[in-house]
Parts: sequence; C-alpha cells; structure tokens
Amino acid sequence: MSRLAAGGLIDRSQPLRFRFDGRDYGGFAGDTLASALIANDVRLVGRSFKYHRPRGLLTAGAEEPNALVTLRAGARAEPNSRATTIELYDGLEAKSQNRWPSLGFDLMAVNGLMSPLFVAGFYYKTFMWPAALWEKLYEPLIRRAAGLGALSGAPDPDHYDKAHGFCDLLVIGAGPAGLAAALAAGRAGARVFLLEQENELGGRLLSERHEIDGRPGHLWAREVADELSALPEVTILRRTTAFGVYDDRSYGAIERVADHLAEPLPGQPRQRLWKIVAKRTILAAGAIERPILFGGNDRPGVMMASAVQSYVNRFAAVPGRRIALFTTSDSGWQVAADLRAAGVEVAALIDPREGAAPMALPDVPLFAGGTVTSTHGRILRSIGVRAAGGRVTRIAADVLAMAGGWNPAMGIGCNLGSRPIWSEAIHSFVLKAPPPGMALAGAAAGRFSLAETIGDGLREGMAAAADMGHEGHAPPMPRTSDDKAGVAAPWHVPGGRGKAFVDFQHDVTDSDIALSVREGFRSVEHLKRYTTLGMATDQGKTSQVNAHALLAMYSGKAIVEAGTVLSRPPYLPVAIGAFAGHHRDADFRPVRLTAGHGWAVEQGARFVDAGQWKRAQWFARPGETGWLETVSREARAVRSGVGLCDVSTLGKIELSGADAGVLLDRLYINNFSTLKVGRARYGVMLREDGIVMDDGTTTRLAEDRYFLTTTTANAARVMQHIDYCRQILWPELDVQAVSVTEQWAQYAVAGPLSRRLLQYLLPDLDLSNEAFPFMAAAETRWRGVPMRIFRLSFSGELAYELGVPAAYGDALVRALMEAGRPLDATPYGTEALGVLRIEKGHAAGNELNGQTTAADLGFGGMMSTKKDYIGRVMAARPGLTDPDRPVLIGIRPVDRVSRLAGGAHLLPTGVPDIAAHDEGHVTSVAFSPMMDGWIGLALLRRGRERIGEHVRAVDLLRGTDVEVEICSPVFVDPEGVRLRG
Amino acid sequence: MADLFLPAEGAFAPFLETLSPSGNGRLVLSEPPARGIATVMARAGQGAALATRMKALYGIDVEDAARFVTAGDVALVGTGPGAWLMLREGAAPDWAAQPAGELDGLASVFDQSSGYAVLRLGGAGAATLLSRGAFIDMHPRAFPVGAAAVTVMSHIGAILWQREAAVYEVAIFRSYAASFWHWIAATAAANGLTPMRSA
Amino acid sequence: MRYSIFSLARQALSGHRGWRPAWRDAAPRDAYDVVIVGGGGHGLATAHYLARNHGITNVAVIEKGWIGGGNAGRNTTIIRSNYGLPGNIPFYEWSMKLWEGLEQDLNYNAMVSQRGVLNLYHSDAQRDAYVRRGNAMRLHGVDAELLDREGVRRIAPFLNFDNARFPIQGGLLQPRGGTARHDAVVWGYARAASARGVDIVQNAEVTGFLRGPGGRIAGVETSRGTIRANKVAVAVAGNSSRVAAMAGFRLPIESHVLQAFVSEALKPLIPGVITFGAGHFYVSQSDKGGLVFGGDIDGYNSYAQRGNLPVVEDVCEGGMAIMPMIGRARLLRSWGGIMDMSMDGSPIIDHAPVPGLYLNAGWCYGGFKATPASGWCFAHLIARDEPHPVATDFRLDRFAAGRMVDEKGQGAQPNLH
Amino acid sequence: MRVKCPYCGDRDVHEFVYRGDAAPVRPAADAGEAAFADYVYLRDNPAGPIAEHWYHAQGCRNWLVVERDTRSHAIAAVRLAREAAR
Repeated sequence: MSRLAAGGLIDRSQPLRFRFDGRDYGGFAGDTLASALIANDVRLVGRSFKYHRPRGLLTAGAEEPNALVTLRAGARAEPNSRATTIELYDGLEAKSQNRWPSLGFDLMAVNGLMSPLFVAGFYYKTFMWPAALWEKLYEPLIRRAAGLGALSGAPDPDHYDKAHGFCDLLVIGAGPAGLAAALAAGRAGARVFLLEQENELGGRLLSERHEIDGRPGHLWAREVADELSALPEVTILRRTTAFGVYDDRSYGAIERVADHLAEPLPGQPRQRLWKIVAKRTILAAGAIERPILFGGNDRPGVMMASAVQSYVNRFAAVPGRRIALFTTSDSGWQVAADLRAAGVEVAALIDPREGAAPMALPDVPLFAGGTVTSTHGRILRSIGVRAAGGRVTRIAADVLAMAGGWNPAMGIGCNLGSRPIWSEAIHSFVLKAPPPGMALAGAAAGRFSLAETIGDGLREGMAAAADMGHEGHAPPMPRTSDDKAGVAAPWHVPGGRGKAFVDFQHDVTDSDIALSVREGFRSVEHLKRYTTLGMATDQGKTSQVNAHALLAMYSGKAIVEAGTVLSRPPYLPVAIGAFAGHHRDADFRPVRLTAGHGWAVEQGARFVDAGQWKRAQWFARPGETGWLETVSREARAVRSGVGLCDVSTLGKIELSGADAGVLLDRLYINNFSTLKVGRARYGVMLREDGIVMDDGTTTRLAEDRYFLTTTTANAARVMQHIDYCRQILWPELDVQAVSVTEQWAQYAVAGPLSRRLLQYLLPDLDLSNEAFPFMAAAETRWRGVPMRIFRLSFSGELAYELGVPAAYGDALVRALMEAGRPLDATPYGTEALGVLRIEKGHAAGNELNGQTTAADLGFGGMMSTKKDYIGRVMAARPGLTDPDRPVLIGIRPVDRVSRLAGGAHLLPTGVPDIAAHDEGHVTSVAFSPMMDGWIGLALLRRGRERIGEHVRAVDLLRGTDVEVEICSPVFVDPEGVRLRG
Repeated sequence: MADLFLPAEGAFAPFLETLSPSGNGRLVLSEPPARGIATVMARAGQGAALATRMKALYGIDVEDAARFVTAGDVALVGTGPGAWLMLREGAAPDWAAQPAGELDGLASVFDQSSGYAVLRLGGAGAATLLSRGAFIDMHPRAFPVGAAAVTVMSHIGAILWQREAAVYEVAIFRSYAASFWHWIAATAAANGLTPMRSA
Repeated sequence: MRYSIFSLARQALSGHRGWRPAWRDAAPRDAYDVVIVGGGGHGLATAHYLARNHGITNVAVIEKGWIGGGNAGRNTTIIRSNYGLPGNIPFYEWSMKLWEGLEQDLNYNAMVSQRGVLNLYHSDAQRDAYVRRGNAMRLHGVDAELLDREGVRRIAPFLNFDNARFPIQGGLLQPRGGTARHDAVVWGYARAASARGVDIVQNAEVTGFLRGPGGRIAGVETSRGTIRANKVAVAVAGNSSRVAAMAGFRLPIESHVLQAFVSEALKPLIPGVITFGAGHFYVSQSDKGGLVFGGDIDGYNSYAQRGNLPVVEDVCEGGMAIMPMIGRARLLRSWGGIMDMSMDGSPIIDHAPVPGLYLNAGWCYGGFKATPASGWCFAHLIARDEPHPVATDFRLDRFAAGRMVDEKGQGAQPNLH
Repeated sequence: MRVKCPYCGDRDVHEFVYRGDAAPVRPAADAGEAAFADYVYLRDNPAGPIAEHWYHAQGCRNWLVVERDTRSHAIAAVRLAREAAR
C-alpha cells in the first residue's frame, strides 16, 4: 500500500472495494480509479494503440492518454474510460484493454518489435499486392489489432435526459478563477450557471497546497461553493463538462448524473445533455501540463508532475518510493517541495533551464542545466541524467515526474473558428479572440499564478454581471500564497535512448514527425492526418503543442509559422446515447394514433407505419390463412357490400378568406374558384419545377371557405407550401389557412350498400343521387355533434366520407359498425385500400414520387391553359414534355396467374436484360379479387400508345420475369357507373 | 336521432387515471374541463377592428402577442401574428359557429376543440419539467403568468402558457397524446418528480 | 521511389532517412496548358488522368490551402455505386471499377475496402423503391442484392430488430460497396500526378480570372501571382458558386454544411456500411476502430465548416434507434464540410458558360465516392472538349431543359437532396 | 444557432425550416421559361451576408426574412416575410 496514513481529501471512514483485471483492491470515497490503483501499487494500466507498449498512468485528469479501461461489465460495459476521471464506487469493476491474453503479457506487443517498419504512414506504402488480399488478410489483421476496448453488443440499458438552460453568465470550470467569477456575478444578482467536470469544486486547489487568506485553498473553495449553493439565481452543475460552443452563444454540456454509481437509481438517467444559452461566458477550464520529449518518456512510471502532486496531496496516494523530477517549469519545483512535505524521497530535480531556482529545495539533488536522456526498467527503475557539464549518471527512481510547462485549456473557445496564437510569454497558445460573449480567466487565459487567477475571476465575473445590468460590490481579493510560474519553451531532448513519444496513445514519436516532414506532410493538418497525432481518445490534449514545436523545428520554421489547429466539439468524448436522450428504440419518433385506434385494436387490426401515424393495415378474421386472404375479403366486401376505413390521417387544411378561391387556383393545376358551395373536386398541385407535389380533394364549404385534403405523407409539406404562397408569393391575398387534420376524425364508408348504411345512421338526410350526387358535400349534425359528409370515392364504388370532431371519432366508428351490422359492414385497412385504388388506377405515393409530371400520371387534360399556377411554366420544358417519358399504365400478367412485383423493370420481350432495353418500372401491384389475378400500375415509356402490347416485368433481385400485357390503368368500372350508383 | 350531446373523450384521461391523487405535489397533472378551442385568424387588415369587436363581445383585451389573456369564460392564447387560440369554458361541441358568426368578416374561425389535447401541470416542478422539453427560458421572469409560446417538445408541437402562478397548460395535437404522456412520465422520473393527479 | 514492402524494409534499415516528399510542393510557373483550380480529390484525380490518359502533363493544380483540406478530408469515406437513375449508374459504377484498381494504378494503398453497403428498408413502399433501384443497378451490370429481415440479421445481428419505432424489414446490399481511406486517396493522386510532371501548388488562392479575346478565360490570378493557361478547370466543390461569381455566372447550387462524426476506437463491430432508412444515420467502422457516422445536412446555407447541435442530436437519435448498443460508445470528433448542394442532387461536369472554363461541381454529399470517375471524366472533357460517355447527363443546361437527374425526387430544394 | 422570431422571440434553430435565398422573385406569368428557370434554379449563393427565407414551422408558422452571414452564421436582422414584402 502506498497510501499516506493521513492527509488528502479522501474519506477514510468510507472504504470501498473494487476489482481491476480480476483482482480485488480497496480504496476510499473520494478516490478515482486511478488514485486507488496507485494506492494499491498497480503501475501497469494499459497498452498503447499501435505498438501495444506497456503503459502506466500519465496524468490525473481528463487528458489521460494511457489509462483507458473498460468500466463495468455486461450491457453496461463502457470501453475506453479514463481511470483518472472514474470516481471510485463500491463494487467497481474495470478491465484493461487492447491486450491479449493479458495486460502483463500481450502478444500484440510484437508490433513493437516491428516498429522500425511500422512508422508513420507505413500502411500507405504496402499491403497492395495482391489486391484481393486486402479485405481477406491484411485489413482483418489490422482491424483486429486496432481498436481499443469493445462494446458489449447489447443495447445500452440506461436512460438519458435532456435539459435546457438560460443564464446571464455561464462559468466553465470551478477552480479558483471560476469560483471567483461565479461568486462575483452571483453576489451581484446575476443568473449564473457554474459547470465543474468533477464532483468536488476547487480545481487545482484540491491538488495543491496553496493557502488563501491563510488557510488551505480547498477550504476556501468549499466556503465559496456553500455560498453559491445558497444563492437562488446560481445553479451549480457538478460532474458536468461543457463540450462545445455553437452559434449565438449556445453551449453543449454533459452532466454525468449517475456515472459515479454502479448503476443509475430507478428512473434516474445515466447522463443529461444540457443545451445552454448564455449571454456571457467565462471559460475558466484551467490548463494542461505538457510532457517533455525525451527517449523512453512513455515508460510506466514516467508521469506528469502535476499528476504526482495531485495523487499525493489530494488522494494521499504516493506513486513511487523515490521520485525524480524533470522540469522546465517552476511548477515542478513546487511538486518537489510537496513531495518532501509528504515525506517522499526526491531522487533528483533536473531542470534544463540554466540558473532557474524558483525556490529553495534543501536535501533535493539538483541538476540545473541537466536533462534526462534515458529511462530504464520494464516499470521505471532508473533514469539517465546528463548534467550541465555533459556527464551522464544513472539515478535510481521508480517515478519520473515531468513538468514541461502549461497549455491553457481553451479548447472549446476555438470551436467557432477563433485561431489561437502563440505566446512567447508562456510558450504556449492563447486565445485572443474568443467567441462572442466569452471571456477567459485564469490559467485558461494563460495567467497561471493563483493570485492572477482569482483576480481574473473576480474581475470578469463583475464585468459580466454589470453587462447584464447587475451591479454590486466586488468581493475582496483574498490573500494567496506565493506561486511562481516561470517556464521554458516545449522541451525536446535530442539523441536520447529509445523513442521519444509525443502522442502516447497513438504511439507517435519525434522521429515520426521528422519522417512526416521529410515526406512533405508539413502542413500541421497533413502531419495530423499522416501520423494520426492528436486523433486518439485524448484528442491531443497532451501532444498537440509539443507536436507543433517539433514540426516547426524539423521544418526549420518558427513555431508561430507552423500553423494552428482548431478544436472542434466535443472537448471531451461524449456518450452517443446522451445526444439521443429519450429518442431511441421505439421512442425514436412519436407515434400518432387516430381517434379510432382503440376500436381498430379491438377489431384485431395489424398496424402499419404511415409517417408517424399508425394505420390499420388489415383486420384478420379467425381462420384466415394469410394476409392475402384477409385483404381480398376486405376488398371484395367494398366491391359487393360495404366497408369502413379510417382515413383520418389524410392531411386536412381549411382555407378561409375573401381570396381563398384565388389562392387555390394558383396552387392547383385546375380551378377551384368556380367550384360550387357544397361540392368537392379532385385537384393536383405541382412544385414550381413542374413536378407533381400532391393531390387530393377540395370542398367548398362556403363562399369564402374551403376544406382541402392532402396525402398523409405530404400534409406538413403542403401546409408549409400554402403558408409560403400566402405569406411570401401573394401576401396581398386575404386568405387564412390552418391544419385541421387533428380536429376531424374521418371514415370512408364505401361500397354499393354504403348509402343504406348511412341512411340507418342519418335517417333524416336525403342521400339520393339527386339530392346528394357524386362529389357533393354537406355539413350536418350527428347526436349534437357537427358532422361533415362528402360523397367521395377512392375505391371507385358508391362511397362517402364522414367527418366528426376527433373526440367523437371513436363513437362514430362504433356507431357506423353498429348501423352496418345488418349489412355485414366490413372494416378494411390500408392494404385493401391499396387494392381498390390500384384497380381504379389512382396514383398514390409510389407514383407521386417527385419525378412524375401531371401528364405522366394522366392528368395532362386537367392542366388549365387559362390561368397561371405554380409549376405551369416549368412543366412545359422539353424534358418534361418529352413524348418518350414513362407514363402511367396498367399491367396484367399474360398468363393471368403470375405474381407481379413492385420495383420490377419493364423490358421488351426477346431482348437481353440490360439497361439499354429498360423502358420503365412497376410502381404498385396488388392481387385484385375483381380481376382474379395480380395487376399493377407502371410507368412505361410511351405507355399510353402501347395498350395491348406485351412486355416483361423483370425483377432480377428476386429472380422473376413475367410477361405482362399493357392495359389501361383503370381495371374496374372504367365508365364510373359504380361510383355514381 | 335527437341532438343528444355525446361526451367528449379526454385524450389524457386514461393516463391520468393511473396516477395517485394529490392536492399539493411537486408535479400535479390534470386535464382541464372540456372546453371549446378554436383557431382565430384575423382577416387581412382587420386586426384592430377584430380587437375592438372581441372586447365588445367578450370583454377581453386582445393582445397581438404570444400572451395568454382571459376574461370571464373566454381566453386567448397568441399563436402568431393575427392568430390566437380561443378557449371557451363549458362550450358545446358545435360552439365554434357562434364566434365564427360574431366575428364574420373580421376573422376566420376554425374549430379545433377536438384537435388539441390539453394537459395542465401544476406544482413547483412543473416549470422544470417543461423546460426539459421546450427550449424556452421558463424562469418566472422570462415566462411569467400570462406568457405563452408555440414550440416543440420531444418532437411534438406544443402550445404552452402559464395561466396562474405555477399552473401551466400545454396543448398538443391529439394524436400525440400517448407519446407525449410517455415522455412526461420518463422525464418526470429522470428529474426526481412523481406525477400526481389533481384530487 | 516505388512503394512496396521491400522499399519499406530497406528504409527501415536506414532509419527511414531516404524517403522523399510524396509529391513536389511546386512554386507556380507563368503558364500551363491546363490549370486545375482545387487541390482536392477531384482536382488531383483530374490532373492524374490528364497526364495518364491524355498525355497532358503541363498542368498545375492550384490549392488555396493544403491539398485535401476541403471535402476530401471531411467525409465519411464511403464508396458505392448503388444509384437508381440511368444518368447516374454508369458513372458511379465506372468510379467503383476505378476504385478497384486504384492502388495498383497509383502505387499507393488507399485502403479500398469492399465490405458492403447496406441500405435498410422499413416499409413496403421503401422496399419497392429499393427493388426499383436494385434492378436498375443489375440491368447496368452493378451488383445488388435484396435482403429480407433475416438476411439483414445475418449480416448485422446487432441491429435493433425487437424494439424499433420503424422495424427493419430488409435491405438493399451492394457487396462491392465499402470505404476507402480518404486522405490517402488525395495523397496517392497527388503523388502519382506529381510523378508525371504535374505541379501541385499549395497556398495559392484564386482571386480572379484572366480574360483573352472574346472573353475567353486565359488564366487565373492567384495569391501567388498570375498564371496563364489554355484551359482552366474548376473542381472546388463547396465553393463552386464563389469561383463562378468571379467568372461572372451563377450556378444551380447552394453551399451547405454537412457534419460527420467519429467515435473512440473500438474493437471490430460493424462489418460494412449501414444506412438507416427511416432516419438520418449511416455508419461504418474505420480500420482504426472508430465508428464513422453521419446523417443529414444542417439545412441552411453555410461556408463555416461547422454545424449546430440539433443535427448532432438527430443523427445520434437515428443511431440509437437502430443500434442502441452504441449508446455507451463516445463521440470523439465532429467536423463540418461544405457541400455543393445542387438543385437536383446530381453533379455537373460540363463546359462553363464562359469559353475556356470547365466546371466540375454540384457533388452534394456524394463527391468522395465519385473521385476517380470524376477525375477521369473531367480530364476527358478538358482534353477532348466532349463529355465522357458515362457523364453525359451531368450537363449544366439540364435544368433549363427539364432533364434533371433527381434520385430523391425532391425538386429544386437543395437541402432536401 | 438562434433565430429571433419577431413574434415568438429568440428560438433555437431546430424549430425552423430553411428555404433559401429570399432574393429571387417569382416572374410574371408571361415572363417565359428562361425567366422561370433562372428563378427556380440559379442562386448567388454568396459567402457573406444573404437575406433568406426561414419558416417557423415549430412556432408561429410564419415565414421570415433572415439576414445572415453564411461565413459566421451571425444573424443581423429578422423580419416577418409578409411585412418585408410591403
């Protein structure tokens, strides 16, 4: 055990058990998985991506490239989880990954031996011969070796929530700067959101031993947090990471609601996606320490100095017995001091900066002007140090802490395209032009000392509150302990032994970058892509700046000339499930149910999706052997008796106003201003490009009022189109329009007995042909409820549609069934509806496919020549009037028994099945009980001239080839006797 | 058959029945008593005359804004420029003919009494729940009593308004009632709210 | 230097110090026979085929930034030829054939991987549409298979078969479809073209056109000086309208942003490319292990190379609708590419309305898979001044003439294609 | 992106449907095929400021004229299309 007996912010009264790679360990509340592993002397935690090199913990934060584990098991397994950000819970189970058979002995480490061959981009140069082996051999090998952890393959069992937030000020990061900013703005009365990716507020104050107002910094943090919690306008979101900035001050953030638990509590979401609109934002996300580039810098035991500091101070977990420091930054000296204070032996402090001595470190061997040139041991045992004079010595150390300076964590600040610029003052990139409304504070702004950080926060917080009209007194600036922040440029030790890693996870070394430059990949973007640098799960947080420095060096440029890389969302990887939230599986999209849905369920309906609607597809009866039998029975019932169909899903739009008729004349190819009140008419509307948009019937309810129907699929599009026409094209017209689809439940009553059925229901109504002919419409009442009756027919039979307000739809359909009982009224679904309409040659979705003209579908005669309407001019273009175009016709198998297939193509008889002979395709097919065989509608080149000809319906996918006769698309009652009956 | 009014069927009734009754929970759900709902849209250039007529007829101060205003048994929810939902308490199924006649020439009136399902949400958690679905600032300063909005929640178009302190109503198209309810239930649970039925 | 396992091994012995730049980073000369504007996949492929097929090597490719920095580097790497209209199928199938021999032609491993492209269907109408499309493919000699639900399950047992809002009924499979490593395609063409003498000029932004007699285009003004040319060819999808405006004409194109996403690397999971038919989601898995996925465009005109959250949510909803196992995979990176969205969803390879200027534009989000054939056919047009036989329908005047190539049937609304 | 609807106020972009450039004007009925082809198909498609038609589909159902910069997505002004037409 390497746990200090006292100190740290862990709760020793709450011991926790956990399991890593099958072994049991103990930790405490307040631990991360990483700190608990350190406390248990577990030093090997992962394998690198490419060479499968053994790796230990590098950091103590979200930037961790090495310690990726699969957390939990079964369906909750979560691959590639950073041990450094996993809060320990009792019973936690984690496994190392990307190794086989075990972490200690990984056969894939053979890749490391091949590393002289496996340099950056090697795969572009080989594996080309023979071509067939790529998918069969090379690629499967590469794929198996690549990847990191594995998904469980089972559906994610957890739920995800979404939330929206609005605030005056969004503070990202609750370190000293963020806390100060939130406090200043919060006290002034501003609405503040404070986001902290950890559970504990305080940031660096939790890991460092600085004092504020004479007391430990973490106590100051706790007091500020307590005060903020009590302010009603301040919202603190813990375990929440802002992952992206979007347009107009919108932010995305992810709250890990239950990730610190073994599993979410009942009803509790695992995570919550926040979409936040913030008038002002203060980015106070701190800074990330950068590694030093020297040979062997990836050996387990080589860690970031700030991580060592955090493990020792915050978690009381000491990663080694003898710790050496390699630092180019004053912060490394502070770590040495902290280690000494904790009683840990410091083997050496090596600082290549000549003469740097920010503080006195008695009893620490100092190597001013020295460098580390090598590391040794499978797990680190010793290091080679070249002293200022050039003498190389071997120093025993089981941990080497690197402190290569700090890079501001301004990632999301670049999301909108602001380019970071190089600062010679801090030897890193800073953001000078953050997105609108955003300010940076503290380390994120490149100001690293504690006093600067808190000062920044207070100032920016006050300024943001004042901008929002909240005036107040700034909280007094606290006294802070001394904190030096001197630093050197990114440091590379040339000519050391072993590889110097830049990107630890993707195994990109200094020599890979040199090779990339040699081969002409000198743009930083080319470098990234060629070497895969920065593309690992850590998104280059520890590698990007060092890579820039090397790129500049190898290409002989100054670092400012080497270009910059923008960071794009997400700042940290975010679970895909969180973006989907509630809308997954069966909840992907809402379901729309008609008023008669319950009735249809009772009738044994099978349902089909029509957009978001559930429509009854057919109503099987006991004893029926298959859907074809059921559907044929339903269709026959309509042709011979009476059937009932729920047509409520058709789009319904009401137009009112003095100019409603004028607008309709411009919307449709035919005229509606001439329609008589109480009459309906079929209409076709085009897009402005001359292609059919939709069709339906329109009824004139009053002089200034029309009721039009659309296809189910196009309801929203037509409504939008009408609004476009009346608001943009012709705003001078007096027309009001609204969707009434949901107001009216509507049922088709179709068949020769439909009039009798209606007469039972509405005995007072004169439904005779004379009083109520085909295409008549009337408004009446039924049991005190408004009812609309239309004599419309999609089936070609004598038929009516009845509409009542949807709250009475269920009552109406039941009343219709009751009235129809003596007539054996038969409910029919969309499938029989399809049979009936195909028998009549009515175009529907498969024909209104966005590629057909009115003339293609046989409506050429309806196109008015006496008025302008949308699509008129473009419909006359040569390509749309070409006599060679496929047009709507009917087809029947010549043998009268073969089955037809939708989507089959039409080819002449006696020619090979090649595209040159393709003349059209089958759009819709049905088994017609009336014709006692399969029939179809098709679009065939010059089809109307070819009635009686034989062609073949060829379905190569399903291997059928049926000789068909070309016929009129109207199979049943072409004279229309039935529907006028 | 005589004019025997059928009882309208509340779209949320079957779901509400599954809840426990409560007087003062953090999230209390109910379906308002059956009422007439109509879309009222001003005729071209008749906005001012329409406001005057409605004031005279119903005593209501018409606002051409996203607001909920009420007077007696009539309420208006602004849904767009020159457009409102008119709510009429205790209206008969054929009620809309009356305002249509009264406002003839000044507005087009479209009955939507059946088209919308309305859910009433009360309690301290109601605003939180709504803000989970609507990307609208539900802070009492931003969305006070009398505020209204046409928006979308959980892929379902919704009109919502605050009729009195911490009492909101949401109107959605009727066919979505089951999906909307499912979302309400899941989201309430995800936010530690136990929906109760108003006693 | 020829690339092979042998040259690689030889270099390994000398610390890889002998490699030379993959392509020459050329400074622009005063004049060329052909100047190609746009150093993306299409422009570089055009240069390669101009040299290889037509012997025209006095060519410069002018790139405003770094080659492959536009849509060639911002796509989801899918290759396929599963189109349904006769104007499209032969072209995309020619492209597929070129993909199949690309690596040997270029001596560059672009990791062309034919693991199949599967389009799911969820309704009878959708099935009929796919049958129509699949039969059109087969009539053109393209591979296509119709799978029923069980057939889909055999290929992709991890899909949501039990609890889906829009249940999977089956799918249309093109076994020869797949993916290719997008950056490698750019570098491979650049290297091959450069080896044949083509100048690749980076960091040279075109700022205007030189005019000759009769208004004929006679070259380009660039940020690195004036370059004269007998013919100027434009392959700058995403920015075609901007370049057209410099030449004084407008296009039936809008620029839209398409976002795409990649997850953290995972062990192999998804065999090929899968496209959800009832939402906006398609996915494949890269050789590195990342799930590469995308969906719909954001829907508004943009040159910003970034999008907004609603589309991210929409895409992930689609993913969780058909593959709810990906909930615990993490989205690692996103990017936005600017698409030339044309008015019928199909591209333009044609003479521009200005003499001396050639146009390759309007690729919507189908540009990557088209790279080889686009270069091949564009080179043909430039060299011979007549369209290549597989690209005759991609004319600019098809809109005025009413001969649109509209696969989706959405009409003149670019964001719906 | 947030669109400030003149009626509904500041709303998230997902409530809106995009149509495109607001500049093209539907030609007169007798303007001929070429004029209509130009209107239906050809666009300036600028990289910079543009006035566009957006529909507040999940809001007040009004068509808006939005002045926006396609390089930054920054919106300078939003008007009701009906009023912009006056």
